[in-house]
Amino acid sequence: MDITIRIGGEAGQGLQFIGSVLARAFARHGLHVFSHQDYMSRVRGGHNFYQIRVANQPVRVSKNRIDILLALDENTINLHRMDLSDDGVIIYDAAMTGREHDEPVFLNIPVLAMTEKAGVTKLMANSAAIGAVLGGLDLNLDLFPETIREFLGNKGQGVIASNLAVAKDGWQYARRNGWPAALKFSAAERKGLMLINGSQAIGFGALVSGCKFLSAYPMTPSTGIMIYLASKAEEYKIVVEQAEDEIAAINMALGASFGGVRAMTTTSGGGFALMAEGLSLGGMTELPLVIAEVQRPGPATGLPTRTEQGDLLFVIHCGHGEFPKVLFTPGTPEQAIALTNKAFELAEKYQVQAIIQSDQFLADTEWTYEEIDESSLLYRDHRDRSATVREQEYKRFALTGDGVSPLAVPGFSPRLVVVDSDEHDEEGHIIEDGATRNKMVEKRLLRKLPLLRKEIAPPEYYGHENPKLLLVGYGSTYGVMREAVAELAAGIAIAMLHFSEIWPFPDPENFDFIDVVARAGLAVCVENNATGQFARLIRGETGFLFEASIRKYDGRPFLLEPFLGEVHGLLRQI
Amino acid sequence: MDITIRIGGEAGQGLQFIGSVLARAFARHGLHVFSHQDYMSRVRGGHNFYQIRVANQPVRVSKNRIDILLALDENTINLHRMDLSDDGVIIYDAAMTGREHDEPVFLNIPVLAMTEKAGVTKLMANSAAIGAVLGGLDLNLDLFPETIREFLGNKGQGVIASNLAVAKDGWQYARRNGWPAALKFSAAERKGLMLINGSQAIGFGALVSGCKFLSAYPMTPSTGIMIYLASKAEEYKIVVEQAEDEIAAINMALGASFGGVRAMTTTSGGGFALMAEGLSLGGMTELPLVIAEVQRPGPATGLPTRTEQGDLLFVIHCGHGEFPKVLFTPGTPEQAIALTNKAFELAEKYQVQAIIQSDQFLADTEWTYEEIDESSLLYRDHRDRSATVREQEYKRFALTGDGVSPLAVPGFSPRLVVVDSDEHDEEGHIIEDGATRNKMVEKRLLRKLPLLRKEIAPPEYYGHENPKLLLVGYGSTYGVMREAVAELAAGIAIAMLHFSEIWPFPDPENFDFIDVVARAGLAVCVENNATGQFARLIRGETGFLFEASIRKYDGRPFLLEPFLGEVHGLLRQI
Amino acid sequence: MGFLDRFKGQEPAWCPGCGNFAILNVLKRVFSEMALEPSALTIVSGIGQGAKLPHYTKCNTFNGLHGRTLPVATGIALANNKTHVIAIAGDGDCYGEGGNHLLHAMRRNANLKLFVHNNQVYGLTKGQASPTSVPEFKSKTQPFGNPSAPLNPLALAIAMDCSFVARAFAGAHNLPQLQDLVKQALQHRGFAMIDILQNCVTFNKINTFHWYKERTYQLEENHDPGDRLNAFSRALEWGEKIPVGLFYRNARTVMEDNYPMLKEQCLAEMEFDQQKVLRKEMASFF
Amino acid sequence: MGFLDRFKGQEPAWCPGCGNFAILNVLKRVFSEMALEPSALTIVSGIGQGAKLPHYTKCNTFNGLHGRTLPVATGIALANNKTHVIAIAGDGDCYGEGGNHLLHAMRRNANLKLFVHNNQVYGLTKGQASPTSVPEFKSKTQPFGNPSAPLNPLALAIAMDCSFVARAFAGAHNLPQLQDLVKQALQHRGFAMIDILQNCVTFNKINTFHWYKERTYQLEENHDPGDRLNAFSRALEWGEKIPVGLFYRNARTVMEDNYPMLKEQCLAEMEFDQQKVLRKEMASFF
Ligand SMILES: Cc1ncc(C[n+]2csc(CCOP(=O)(O)OP(=O)(O)O)c2C)c(N)n1
Ligand SMILES: Cc1ncc(C[n+]2csc(CCOP(=O)(O)OP(=O)(O)O)c2C)c(N)n1
Ligand code: SF4
Ligand code: SF4
Ligand SMILES: [Mg+2]
Ligand SMILES: [Mg+2]
Repeated sequence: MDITIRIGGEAGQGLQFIGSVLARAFARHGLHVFSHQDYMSRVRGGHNFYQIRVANQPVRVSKNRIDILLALDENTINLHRMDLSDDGVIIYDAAMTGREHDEPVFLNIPVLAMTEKAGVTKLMANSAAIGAVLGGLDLNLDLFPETIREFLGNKGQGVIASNLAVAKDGWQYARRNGWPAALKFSAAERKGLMLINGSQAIGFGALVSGCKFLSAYPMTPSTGIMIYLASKAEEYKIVVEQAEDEIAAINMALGASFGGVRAMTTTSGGGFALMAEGLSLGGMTELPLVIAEVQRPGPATGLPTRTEQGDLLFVIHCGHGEFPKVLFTPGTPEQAIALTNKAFELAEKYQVQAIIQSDQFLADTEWTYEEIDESSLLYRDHRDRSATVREQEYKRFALTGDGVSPLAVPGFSPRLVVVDSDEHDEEGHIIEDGATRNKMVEKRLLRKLPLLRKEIAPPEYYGHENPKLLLVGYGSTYGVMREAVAELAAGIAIAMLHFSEIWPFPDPENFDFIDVVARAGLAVCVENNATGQFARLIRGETGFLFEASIRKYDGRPFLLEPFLGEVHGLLRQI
Repeated sequence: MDITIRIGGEAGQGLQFIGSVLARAFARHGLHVFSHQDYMSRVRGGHNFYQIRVANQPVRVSKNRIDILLALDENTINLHRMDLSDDGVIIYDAAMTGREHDEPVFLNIPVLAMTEKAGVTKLMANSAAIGAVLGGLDLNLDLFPETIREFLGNKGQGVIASNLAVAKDGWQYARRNGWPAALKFSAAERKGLMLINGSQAIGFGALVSGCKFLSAYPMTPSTGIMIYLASKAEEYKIVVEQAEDEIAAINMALGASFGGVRAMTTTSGGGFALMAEGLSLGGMTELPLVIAEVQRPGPATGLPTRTEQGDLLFVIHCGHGEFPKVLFTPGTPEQAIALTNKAFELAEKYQVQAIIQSDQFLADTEWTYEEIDESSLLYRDHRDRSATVREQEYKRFALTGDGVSPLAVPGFSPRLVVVDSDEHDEEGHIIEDGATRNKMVEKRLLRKLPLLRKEIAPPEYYGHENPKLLLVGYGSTYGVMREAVAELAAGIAIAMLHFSEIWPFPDPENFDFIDVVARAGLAVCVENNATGQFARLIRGETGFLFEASIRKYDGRPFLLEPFLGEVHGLLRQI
Repeated sequence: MGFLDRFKGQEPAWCPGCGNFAILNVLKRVFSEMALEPSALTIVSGIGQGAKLPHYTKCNTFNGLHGRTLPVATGIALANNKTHVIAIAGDGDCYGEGGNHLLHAMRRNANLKLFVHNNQVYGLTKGQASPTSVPEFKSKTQPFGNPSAPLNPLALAIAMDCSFVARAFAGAHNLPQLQDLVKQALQHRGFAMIDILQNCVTFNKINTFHWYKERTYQLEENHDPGDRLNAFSRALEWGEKIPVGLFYRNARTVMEDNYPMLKEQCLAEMEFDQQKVLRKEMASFF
Repeated sequence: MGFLDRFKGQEPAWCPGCGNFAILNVLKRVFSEMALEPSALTIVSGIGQGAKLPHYTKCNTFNGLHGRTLPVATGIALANNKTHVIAIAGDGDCYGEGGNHLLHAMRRNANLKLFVHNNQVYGLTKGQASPTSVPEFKSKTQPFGNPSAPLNPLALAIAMDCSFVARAFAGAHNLPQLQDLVKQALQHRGFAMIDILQNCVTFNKINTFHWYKERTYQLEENHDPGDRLNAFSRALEWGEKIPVGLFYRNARTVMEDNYPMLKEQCLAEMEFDQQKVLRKEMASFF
């Protein structure tokens, strides 16, 4: 079973609520979920939708074809009807959309009437709709109350009860009134699954890495991370401070890092641009810092609530002057958790800045897992907190073999911790002579680079060993490449190569992925941008020049069917 | 004749004055000059020097070996004596340095005593020193008064006269007291030469390109450009506004450009980093803007008064999202004038941002020319200032074949000029749909890119056609590569390839420079940085991987002899 | 043709009941009462809900970056004096991200007008605290309330000797007064700021329409906008009662007048003679 | 061992006669009078002449970027309360490039002290106008004088309700008073600002040592720093006579107290138990 549900309506009608409750309920029923969101940069009106793919087996990408269209307004019907599959159904409430449809594909469920009958607020019609979908799919309402409680928060028993009442009403109605038989799940016993989206994954990754300080300025689509950590701030004693601007955000975070705690800042492309100078400051002062850059289409304000992979080369080369940095580009929430943790580890171990680059698509997509491997999640405190050392015994930038100097915490011992944005000596004081400059460049940059590179894992390979067609990509295109390979494997020798640890560029020593790419019948570079930044990076680092690419720059993610179409197009060319 | 003079002392002792007056005087005497400066980030004390190479033929780089050391303090003697050539001389005033030297290489000139004798302020001792050098070199003082007037400004006749008096005194003293015979210029008739440094060249280039507005925040080593234009502001009606920060600087300049004038901003790496978001705004609004980025060693504050080529890849990839930009890297003041003019032309013709990247070395080096070709200097007003057009007839972002839409000036006609940092329609109003987004990306980016690339001139080639050794570089390494080739041409087949128009990366169509590099016995990438950014760029754009490189990252420029040493080292390896 | 048609723009994307609608209508009304042509107006805005305003009327528009409204407007004013330059910003836009530009725009006193849509919240990004949010304002990013004290824009402006400082409330009974202030601001030569209290029905449940309505009252007829000290003390009034109106005004030199080259013509009108410049300046290097 | 030895740092690179020497000495004296250990001090500075100060004494030091002193200091104060956090900035650093941070640092009222070396000029970059330069100040970048009106830091601070607002002059006869203010500031819990008038012998030929000396006078014994309005009016005095001293003080909540998690321990001292977090939070996703 593999069903796609699209919930559409105006901003403010509550489709966020319907979508997240359904996704959560499915996961609890042990069904696999993949959901993504498409919304405008406005708070009321317009048109948004929330799409959920629910199946018995893991799913990793959204489809274009939908089986259930839940329409909160007439506009949704007009916009999405053409995507409906043959045995699909359109659920709506004529009283809400203002128009009755009598074709068989329509199922008019009087959710508003149900709220009236129950004498509760119209808002609860959304619970009736949720109930209807669950009922139609043959899933019970046992888990409904605790699920909505999470979303309604401290609204009290009464509210939960009323919502449950109307949900039951919708549940029965759908079952009694000709819900398509094809769209049902078997009543098998299933273990509940973990449901997590990209924003939560980075936030959770930071939480389990001992992040104690987050300063950020709100910016879609990065704000979700800040919200997640703020929601845990009191329990786990984390300071989440909203800065006056992004420049303050990164400088505060560097201050906190200097002060002795694991710190982070989050933003999107425009805010990251404002942090460029601060990034360079982090490079010179060798302070650990983790930055999450959640991309949206640019340039400038661009399409604030949509998705793109347009900042890759900017972020890799960002900051004036030369200093090492780490860049990770997770493709799934699972990778996001592990790589956020690795970012904190490497940032502190090497005293560099580690950046996690995500995008609106990954941030908002929900994935399900049976479990997530915790064994790889490290926590090692690399700071020197010893209280006993004497003042004379410490030099913040002591020249060491590996270029990493002990990082002491101010006020914990008689030692003086001195950092300077100017070029400096071992103690951290301003210098101008060429000899010391050379030593410091070698220490902070040339010695660390090879060590950092050794820490970088090679790309993930999946599919046929001698592919006729090889899909190469990074970041949030993981899901679509992976499912395309699965789809087409039967027909042709196909594989994918996905990079989630991208800078320093992985060393082909252990796994010669360059050779893999070179040997493939046709290597195709897949990116969610217009200029092929990843292809340029690959050429710069390996010399390999891609002959084929699949690109998308309309602010939307790749959907499975159109993507398969492009792959077929390329196959014909071979 | 080819003589190198090094003037050393503390900040505030006036070596700036001595150096610039001498350089100017030499040029007026028709002698060729190359000068560079080495100064600390302080206003008084420390140690600075000003080095002038003066010769009968054009000179393009500084040497390590010096012929005349003019020491304003004892420290200078200790620091630089070892660089003195065999028949060199050290000029000093024991009364000033506080120590008498009696070895033959020393020439003690009592400049302070001369000021006392003339009953003028001690400051004028510097004029006596200037006089002494001119006298020693057998150059008359005819041009001295008008020359110092430029530097002393409106100080009045009296001051000029007194300075002249002590200068004469120094002039005679040097001639009468054993100035080395080897260090004299023949009294031949020579035509005065033009003397100009890198900062003036960019400022002058902007001036002759019709730049009407400069907003900038002071930052060494870029401030010279701002100062040059401010000095012309009243006469040529230019507004030079000091912004509160670099973010304001670039946004003001974009505002002025929107307002209908040619605008510019200037900064160094740290300030440029703060402009990253504004750069992206310029890309989205398609407003012409010229930016001069004058590099200093980073990261962060780094070495504020020194030189490096550390920002190449940062600047090329700067700004979130994808948009076209132009980057020029002049290697000489002559190139700086021409390329600044070309930057204004291209920025306005294609409505993009054009960046001129310089560095402290180029900014402060003075070069001499017999004349500079004016014919290439364009001025075409690409804005649409017509007053007659009707409101309905205008769309700021009209979709055109070449992607360039007419740029009207607000308030000059009933037309409405609407620009938006959000993705927009042809009129400039916010949109969110994918179809329009695609059209705009194609218009503003994909169509303009190839046209821009056609405008880019190929690199400059100089030397043997089939070189055993090929020096490849960009920007301010022009002079040292060029002279190294001249120097070694007799011995081996050597050549240089210099890039001054670097982004979009030049098209090898007309001149297949990639083939040239590939065919060379050994291609050596020369850069003033630690990580070989230019080599990485070349590989990314051409696939060519350099096997050899000459790099320097101590904050100092390449000097001729040590550079030749490195080249010889490489030759031995071949 | 009524002003609503002459200045009709795109369909607003604001929530029903948002205070921004009132501000938009007042501006349209003033433009037409002053018989201004759309082409005689330039509206610069940043990013935020209020900042979408220029798209909803007809005018030259520079809808720039979040927080950078004032430098853009300053550049336009210095280059081209053919239009009224109006800057529209939100409280986050102008007092948060763009705070530094506000300080220096007031110092410059260029001839432009700033209308701040102050809803004491970040609207477009869904309800975080803004620099003017009250301490008890809780949100998903401020679970313990706003840890920073709210900024008082009027006191700040008066301290910076801003040449025109006013506050209004975009509420029914107050619209004539807002309209009057907007008109005065457009007629004032120099930098004028109006802090406009605007209700956000969706995210600000504390400072609601009624909260403002109950508290705002008009400054007395005899309030002297020339008295800086008194203006400051009135600016400190904020609580049960909130005064609105023109707090302070002075006749400081306008920045443009400090630039001799702007005396006769604006930059955008000037001719450029490259040959003339070349001849003279090339020579100066010899 | 005298304070000059205990707090001896690098050799200052300032010009002879620079007002910064006096400020440096006063700080060293206060540190030793308060019997502070160097390790109990953290001095954050930006880029400028005054900003070199921490290198010239002994302390934990974060010499950051031009203009970004206060955010760094705020981050340190929120993470680690084991040292006195002092921010040293220039007038360009703090009122120009960093103006926005100043506004919001005052709103936050974190427990840190800001000493501004206000020489009314950009010293390190060789003499351009600063936000506090007077209108008649001409320079190579301001050939017609400063086109923007000078910023009044004290009026601004009082308008922002900064919890400790003072001015001093780093001149001989005034040093005991500067010393007293610095000590009071260090003892004040919250954000304290002292605007220190400092002569720049090289680039500021208008506001010279004598210019300050002739004009500055001590606020009256009976001046009440609790009276905000009066403090503001005194802050407006600038010209023939310039008052120095403690203008304004209040006891506003300190930011750290608005964060419940900072009650017992500072962040830097906290232990972290990864297993505990994993167990509980992983479950919350099911
Ligand atoms: C550099 C940058 N940072 C953050 C954002 C995200 N952002 C857009 S609007 C906004 C704040 C909106 O609040 P306000 O300025 O008060 O306007 P309102 O929506 O309340 O009218 C933010 C943080 C952005 N667009 N650019
Ligand atoms: C981002 C950035 N912009 C500009 C500069 C150049 N800069 C260094 S110090 C300074 C101003 C110095 O003035 P002030 O802050 O008053 O300090 P002072 O030297 O007068 O003590 C400037 C503009 C810089 N270092 N960084
Ligand atoms: S969110 Fe608030 S400010 Fe924004 S449109 Fe809605 S009501 Fe207006
Ligand atoms: S330039 Fe001025 S501020 Fe800087 S050290 Fe010299 S006197 Fe002091
Ligand atoms: Mg707001
Ligand atoms: Mg200063």
